Amino acid sequence: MIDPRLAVIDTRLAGVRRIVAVTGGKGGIGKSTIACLLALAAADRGLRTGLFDLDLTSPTDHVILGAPTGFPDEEFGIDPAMHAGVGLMSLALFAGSTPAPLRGDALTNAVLELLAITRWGELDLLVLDMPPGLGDTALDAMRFVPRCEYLVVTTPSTVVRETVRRTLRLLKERGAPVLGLLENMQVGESGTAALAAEFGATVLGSVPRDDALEAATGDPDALRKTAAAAALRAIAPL
Amino acid sequence: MIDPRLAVIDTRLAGVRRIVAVTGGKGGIGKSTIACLLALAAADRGLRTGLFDLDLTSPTDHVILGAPTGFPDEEFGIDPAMHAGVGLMSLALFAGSTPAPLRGDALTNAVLELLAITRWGELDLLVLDMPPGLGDTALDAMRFVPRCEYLVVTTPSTVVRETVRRTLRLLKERGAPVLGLLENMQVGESGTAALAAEFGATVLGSVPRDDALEAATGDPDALRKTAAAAALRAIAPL
Amino acid sequence: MHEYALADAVIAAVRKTAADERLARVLRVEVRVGALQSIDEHTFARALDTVRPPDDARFAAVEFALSLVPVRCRCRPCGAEYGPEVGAEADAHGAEAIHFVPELAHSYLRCPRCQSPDFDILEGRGVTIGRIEGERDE
Amino acid sequence: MHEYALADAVIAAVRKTAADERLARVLRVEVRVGALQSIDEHTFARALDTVRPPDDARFAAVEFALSLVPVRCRCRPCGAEYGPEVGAEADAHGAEAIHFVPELAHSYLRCPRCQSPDFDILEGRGVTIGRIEGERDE
Ligand SMILES: Nc1ncnc2c1ncn2[C@@H]1O[C@H](COP(=O)(O)OP(=O)(O)O)[C@@H](O)[C@H]1O
Ligand SMILES: Nc1ncnc2c1ncn2[C@@H]1O[C@H](COP(=O)(O)OP(=O)(O)O)[C@@H](O)[C@H]1O
Ligand SMILES: [Mg+2]
Ligand SMILES: [Mg+2]
Ligand SMILES: [Mg+2]
Ligand SMILES: [Mg+2]
Ligand code: NI
Ligand code: NI
Ligand SMILES: [Zn+2]
Ligand SMILES: [Zn+2]
Repeated sequence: MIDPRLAVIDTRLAGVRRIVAVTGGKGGIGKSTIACLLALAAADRGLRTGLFDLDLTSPTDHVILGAPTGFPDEEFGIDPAMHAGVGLMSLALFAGSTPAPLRGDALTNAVLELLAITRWGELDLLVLDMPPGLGDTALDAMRFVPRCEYLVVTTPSTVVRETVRRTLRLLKERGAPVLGLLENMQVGESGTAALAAEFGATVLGSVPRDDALEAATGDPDALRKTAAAAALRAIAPL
Repeated sequence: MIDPRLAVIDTRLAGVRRIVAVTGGKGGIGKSTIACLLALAAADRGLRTGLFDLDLTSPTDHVILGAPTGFPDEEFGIDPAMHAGVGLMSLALFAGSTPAPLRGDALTNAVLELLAITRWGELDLLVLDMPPGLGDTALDAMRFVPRCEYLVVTTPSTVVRETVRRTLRLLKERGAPVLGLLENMQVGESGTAALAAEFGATVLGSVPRDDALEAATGDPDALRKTAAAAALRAIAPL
Repeated sequence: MHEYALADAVIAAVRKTAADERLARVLRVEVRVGALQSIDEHTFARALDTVRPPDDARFAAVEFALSLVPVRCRCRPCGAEYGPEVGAEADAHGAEAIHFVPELAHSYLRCPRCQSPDFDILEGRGVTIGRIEGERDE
Repeated sequence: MHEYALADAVIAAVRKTAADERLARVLRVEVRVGALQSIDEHTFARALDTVRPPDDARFAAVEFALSLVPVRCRCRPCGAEYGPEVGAEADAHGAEAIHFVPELAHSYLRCPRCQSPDFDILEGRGVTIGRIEGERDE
């Protein structure tokens, strides 16, 4: 029994120049926020940009960007939903806010299916928004998209650093390219520089804690105007 | 082929009066913080209390409580590690900060194994600290510990509410007992009351955003003295 | 018609096997279509014909033997084994969601005995390839 | 000696089967011990004897047929199938961690071909029960 999807992933991603996974291993550190701001920043620079929400049981990129859900266009595959200049793929396009309780095998199958049928076309940048944890999707990204580069988000919190360290150890062990650490919700001195040094990784810079993000949720133009977006634009590794 | 572990779970939990899962579906909303503060508050009231860190790939309860890692005592099973009056079980006791990349089946097997060999003994309260997402562990808790009551953490954030709603929908559909919603990191008006009303759930109350938690991480006595701990004690459903 | 993307994947996989096995001609390919995805067999056969590389002599005489695989699920909490009828059990939206991503069965289908969404899909999920028959030039 | 907890689980499962099947006497229980957990067979046999309910006549003559199941793993990224030797490949701490929770193999063992921690444990993980033989009073 051959799984035909495995044979076509590289073809589907052939037109994508660069793939960046926004990760960290921990929830609530702003991976999705940074992924969305990064995608917006790239699109604003004129880069053809895609965003793939891989937090399959808790997708939020459509909420952050204010993208309407609804079935994507289908013709020779499915097209990412264009919104605010970014092509979005998310399980929420299909299921809205209906819960999708998915065990590991189902996560892998859903990722494989979307990789096999999504027509990203020609892109300068595809951003993968990773779920928390070192589970099926983290392993599947390494397996199915080996050329993916990792932007590791962290925050100035001890428990966050403890968790991010696990992700960094795994990425380093597997030889996955780490673009660098991004300190989100920065509020002063922190252990991020030390954590980066521990793994020979770069600190890309900081995005401040910005309570204006909350009100800007769902509104790309408002998001673009936040201090967080400005800080990210200044350090985005594009 | 019979899995013997399934037959012994109820025996292992027979001496536990009450099981409360701290959940929410979203990462970074303070599930682990609330779970630890709840366990400390219960122990301080003289309740015999256990804490089971079910965020298997990103365990943090040992970091929050400052519990040393190291193999648990083994004799007719394994004993939770007593720390600050709370009996802790966590994969970190065995693996420290070594990453444990676990796919779904492995998560289920690890939970089953720990349920089968841990001797909780006589407890008034066992707190389950749930991982983010609606994945294997969320489903396994419903399957293996059906009498578990759910304390649902949320925060005043739109993306968090969107995610917590999925968890509430699933719990409600399955008829799982929801103790109520706890709004963490409260900073003023929010949509928590509306979310609770949507599911006929109680709002237990709020725990304020308390930046003193960071410095108290790893120190149970300092944790007990935070405003967050005081707020939780006032509303804890014990 | 996202079926073309799946047909395309089948062709890619067959080409890969043909290359790996150094086949001069691929004669017959068993393609199993899981009923969960509600893919119409005729549509899929046409899609396979459309995306087949027209100028690759190795595929000039290939026959795609399609078969529909019924869905078998097993419920984790109650152990029931059952074969859901997507068309009858999910609403139109749910059925279309499952058509695109079969795992959304966990959003729109339930165990008939205990109503749990926590089931394993044992068979009949999506498109897989069985035997590939061909000839080498020797 | 956390082996007693596992032995206890075996007894609980056998009692349950005996009750479900209305067995008057349980005569033979196949117990498969996965090599991954590095459980000593003699220790485990003794544990089974210790936790066996002494005043339950149904178990007076039971024989536990223990067998050790070798570990088989398959690597997801590279497909290699292999049988790790926990004692030789993990350090003492890792081996003990795996002894308690076999899934920690993903922390302490690696695919010998590509060094990935992303493998499935096909066989030889932990303790399972095979055939249970007994008699009814009829
Ligand atoms: N720099 C920031 N300042 C303030 N709030 C932030 C910042 N980054 C993210 N947040 C907020 O934190 C919460 C979690 O962010 P999210 O991007 O969903 O994290 P993750 O994807 O890592 O789970 C959201 O409410 C988000 O608006
Ligand atoms: N009430 C609060 N005020 C301020 N920070 C908090 C509060 N609750 C949690 N935090 C912080 O938020 C971060 C995430 O908390 P954590 O308990 O790990 O969340 P989860 O378990 O949901 O992922 C930690 O740095 C924690 O100290
Ligand atoms: Mg996210
Ligand atoms: Mg269309
Ligand atoms: Mg947590
Ligand atoms: Mg001891
Ligand atoms: Ni279609
Ligand atoms: Ni032992
Ligand atoms: Zn069922
Ligand atoms: Zn390998």
